[in-house]
Amino acid sequence: MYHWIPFWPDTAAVNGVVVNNLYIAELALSGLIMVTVVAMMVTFCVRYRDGTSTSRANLVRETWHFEIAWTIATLGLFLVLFVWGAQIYVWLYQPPPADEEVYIVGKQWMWKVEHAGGQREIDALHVPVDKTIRLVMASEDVIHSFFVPAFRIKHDVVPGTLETLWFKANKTGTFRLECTQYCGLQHATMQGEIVVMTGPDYARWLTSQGVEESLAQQGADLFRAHGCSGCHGENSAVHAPSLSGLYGTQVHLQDGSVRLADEAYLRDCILNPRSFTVAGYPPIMPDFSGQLDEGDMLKLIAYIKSLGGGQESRR
Amino acid sequence: MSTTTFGGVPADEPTAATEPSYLTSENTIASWLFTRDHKRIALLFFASVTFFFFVGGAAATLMRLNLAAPEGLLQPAVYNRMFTMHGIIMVWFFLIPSIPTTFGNFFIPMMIGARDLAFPRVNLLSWYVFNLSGLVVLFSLIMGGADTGWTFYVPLSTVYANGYVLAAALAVFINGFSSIMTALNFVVTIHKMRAPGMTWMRLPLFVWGIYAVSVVMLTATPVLAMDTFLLAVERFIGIGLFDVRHGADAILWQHMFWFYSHPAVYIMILPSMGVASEIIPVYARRPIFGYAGMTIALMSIAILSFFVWAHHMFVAGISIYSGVFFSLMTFFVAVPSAIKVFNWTVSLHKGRISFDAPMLYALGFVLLFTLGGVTGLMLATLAVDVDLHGTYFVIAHFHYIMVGATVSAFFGALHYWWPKMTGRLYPEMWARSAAILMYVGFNLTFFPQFVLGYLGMPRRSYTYPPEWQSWNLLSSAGASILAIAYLLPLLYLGWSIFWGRKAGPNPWRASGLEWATPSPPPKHNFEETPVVALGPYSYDPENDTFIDQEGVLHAR
Amino acid sequence: MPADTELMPEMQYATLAQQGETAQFGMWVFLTQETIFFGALIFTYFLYRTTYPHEFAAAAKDAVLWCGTLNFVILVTSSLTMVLAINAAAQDVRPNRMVRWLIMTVVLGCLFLVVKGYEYYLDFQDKVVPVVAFEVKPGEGSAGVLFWVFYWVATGLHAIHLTIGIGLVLYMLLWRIRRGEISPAYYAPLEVVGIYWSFVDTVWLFLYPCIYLVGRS
Amino acid sequence: MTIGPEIDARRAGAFPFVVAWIVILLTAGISAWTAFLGLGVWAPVIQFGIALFQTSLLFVLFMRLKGAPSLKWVCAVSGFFWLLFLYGLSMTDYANRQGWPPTQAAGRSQLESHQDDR
Repeated sequence: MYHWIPFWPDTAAVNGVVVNNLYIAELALSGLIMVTVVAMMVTFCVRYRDGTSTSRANLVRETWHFEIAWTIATLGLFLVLFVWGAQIYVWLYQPPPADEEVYIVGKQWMWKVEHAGGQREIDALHVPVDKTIRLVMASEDVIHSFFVPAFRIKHDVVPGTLETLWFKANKTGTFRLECTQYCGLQHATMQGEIVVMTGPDYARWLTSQGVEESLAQQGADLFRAHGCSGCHGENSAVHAPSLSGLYGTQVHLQDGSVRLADEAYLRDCILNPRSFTVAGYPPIMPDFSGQLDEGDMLKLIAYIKSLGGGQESRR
Repeated sequence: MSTTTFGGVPADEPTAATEPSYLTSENTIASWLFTRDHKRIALLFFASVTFFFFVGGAAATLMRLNLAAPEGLLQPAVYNRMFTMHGIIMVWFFLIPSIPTTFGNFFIPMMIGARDLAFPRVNLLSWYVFNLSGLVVLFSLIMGGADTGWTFYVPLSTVYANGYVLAAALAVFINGFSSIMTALNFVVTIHKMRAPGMTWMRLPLFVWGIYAVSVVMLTATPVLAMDTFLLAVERFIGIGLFDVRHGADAILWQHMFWFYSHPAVYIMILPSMGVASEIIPVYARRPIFGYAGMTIALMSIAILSFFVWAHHMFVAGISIYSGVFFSLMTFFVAVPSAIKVFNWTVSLHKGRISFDAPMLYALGFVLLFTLGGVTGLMLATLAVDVDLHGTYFVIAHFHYIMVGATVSAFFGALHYWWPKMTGRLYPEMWARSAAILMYVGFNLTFFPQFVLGYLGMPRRSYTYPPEWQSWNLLSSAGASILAIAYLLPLLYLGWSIFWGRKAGPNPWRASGLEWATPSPPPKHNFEETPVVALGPYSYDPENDTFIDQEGVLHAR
Repeated sequence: MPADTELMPEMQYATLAQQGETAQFGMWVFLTQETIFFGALIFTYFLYRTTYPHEFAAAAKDAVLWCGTLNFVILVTSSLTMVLAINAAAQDVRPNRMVRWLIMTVVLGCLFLVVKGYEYYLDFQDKVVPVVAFEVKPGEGSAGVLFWVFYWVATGLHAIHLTIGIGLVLYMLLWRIRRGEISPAYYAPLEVVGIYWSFVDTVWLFLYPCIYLVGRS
Repeated sequence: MTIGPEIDARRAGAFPFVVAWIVILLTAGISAWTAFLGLGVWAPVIQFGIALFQTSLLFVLFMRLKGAPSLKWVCAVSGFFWLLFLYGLSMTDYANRQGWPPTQAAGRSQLESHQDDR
């Protein structure tokens, strides 16, 4: 795969291709700046070293022309870089409609992966090539950072909230998965691999995992076991908002605010319902913080999402 | 004052007889420990920061040894504590205090024509507080150290880390008092104690650099103080204002931390910029190019440095719009830095350049700062930062700025002012060799880390996949060269104190007020307050003459 | 006055006037830093209060309003006595009036601490001390404790600052004034202490609405 | 030797200070009163407005900014000015961050051992 001394990392996702162009442009620009500075410095140092008879008359002193020109030139150049980088950044961090969603939980010192079909992995992630994969990530303890160098994507996973990230692999193979936020003793080993497979291979892999229930089905079990169905179920007598079709819609809350029902919202509601009482409903839902770990939470969210929803959630 | 005494004059000058030098005026230990003389306090600080430089350096040496092979040498826990203590000690106990507390302390009063800083007792207290915080951090280190990284990110530092995090955080908190006292002293001194005729636009750029850095210290440090205080409270009682279990925000710590720590990067670099601006005109025998532009650049860096902190947090889960804003501001702050590089380079044009050791360090400073700067541009670019954040690329980038540039400037300043501080010349050939060795060793150590970073090697890892060993080995090899280059000056400068040639008042034929005194200077600097007639850097390369700040023309 | 004629500036200053001006300027620079120090703390408060208004309201109504208000009055009054002491120093050759006002200032400062101590005692009884004695009151949810962490940190830091202030005034009374170093000719040290004292008062002006005026309606 | 004529001119007797003292106490009363009116978000706005007003009285009169050189004014204002950076720029994040406000971490069971406050 590599020359014995690696110089350039793999690029295996559409995200990476886009970032590469910018990166190469910046490398070239940096090189140019360095060469200019070094060339000027060396020329002056040689030409005007002590002892040469080169004329020193007519020293340039009043300098505003030079300085203003130089300032405007660098500023213009920097603004180009800024716009270029910002455009890609916004694109990188706003997931497009996904073909597939995968749930990731970071904990000291492993990445736990749950596929929508219920397949689980640790420190490994199998994905199909040429499909948009959306990751929903949570942390059980400290801040981790999900990083796939070959895809040029990275995002911190902060406890207390859900983060999303997306990629679209364009090359099959095995790539490194890392944690880049120092997370304690074994941070260095909180690494894994991303296996990008062809569609048929991936389908085979999914079925070979011996899973009985999909993630949403496991969520449905939890939904009953924790008594959620007693109020939010189809034929419940309690006046509670219906969850079918909820995901991705705009929800009007009691305090007058409107929130998009994305994963983070669902999570907030389950853990801290009183702060998110839906307009027109009594604030009677108990608070489930402390009863669910991050894995359960993701299953419940997967179940609620499986009940259908409005337009795709966008972050 | 004689106008024709240059390098290598005999020891007994007329002025030396009238008042003994600050080194010999009193000889008891108490006269050092309770001194209010800014020059002595500068030397006390010099001893302290040098000690911490080598403690932090020892930790770095262990780290590079460990990383020479993927199997490593240290236990993971030991490695983690080493990089944490390396970061804490180098940032707060060397880089931030280094140039201000030593050369700033020594030369600010002399450069502005004052007999001392405004508050000599506060100055001394600052040294004691610094050492107190140093003791606390050494306690933390000796007891096993903290293992959170110097950034203390919560909730790792508040809940999960074992180690002596509380002691380390308290050390940083206490250290802040020392920073603030020193900075306050400089701001007040520069405003109130300037000699007659020393207008703002006649101040040497080193004074401007120290002024800018003092403003930043005064306005940034309190936020860090509050941040570490809250961290200590949370660590101590188990609940606090960064506690995600109670709906608090883990990223708030990062906001407040970087509100200080990004300006802190400029705290480290602004004095070095001042040093480079001092050294280059002296050895190029030419006025600095664009003095006014340089002062504007210094001050605008100081102010803009407060608008960019969240560029450390582009991937941390902040609002993407916020990310875009901070990226834009980061490009803005790069502009004055670019101006400075340009001006330093052009300051060589039509000079009469000699390559004494301070000049070598200064030129090295400019080159390393430029490379650190352009890689900083890459990190400021949002999409590229998403990839490079948290990798060795970042490590390499900030070491180019903080070690490459700042430490070069520190050594440059040390050599440049050594004759003034000790009255002795250092051995030139040794010094030049050390400077070149440092430049080579530094690049060998840190350039490979750019490549490693882009390959995806995460920072703060005690191990890595075998295919990256060649680069890591190169880096470790460079580090050993660097270590020698840092130790060498200790030897030959130490030697020169006793056996070096006498320097005379102005061996470099420099124009600043500090060179108008004998070397070493008498206790009260100036027998009578100098009257300033001119700006600094009035060198004429054509005739090889210069006019000092009191307006006296010195012929070749 | 013989004491005045003996008064010389320290060696780094040209005149006493320069020394006095510099000392005051130094204190102002220090206060800039202090403003940011407390401002950063209040930022955390600002963030969490805007995020959790209901929880903060529920938690904060247990703060002892009368103690806070009484302390407000005490502290503002002490600032007044401080200023009057400085006026006396500027006008009177004899220090009697200045000393009286300064003693009043110290007494008021101590009174503040006593009231604060009593309030802390009430807080213990009310179980609003995080970790040590804490009870979640209805409506404050799990975020309410953030208010109380802020309360203890803020009032604690303020009390430390006030204690330092009392120490400074005592230093003036017991050392500088007794040695005759404060007089109409040179009273800058007392002004410096006065500036600091009023600043500590200023902090309370902001802590008062932060702590005591939340969740009252 | 005096510190300077401009400082002596500011010793205009106790009257202005006593007036300022009364004004501060009265406005504090108003501030406390607003807390009971149920003004919602306006209550803190008014209260902190009053606090700023009281601060300016203390700064200008008690701390003798009045007639002082501009350097001291710069110091007095710059602390607040710098805080604007902290508040303003941080709020660019909090105002539109997805996932703010956060919820209590679900993984509380793992944290229970660290949590001794209730």
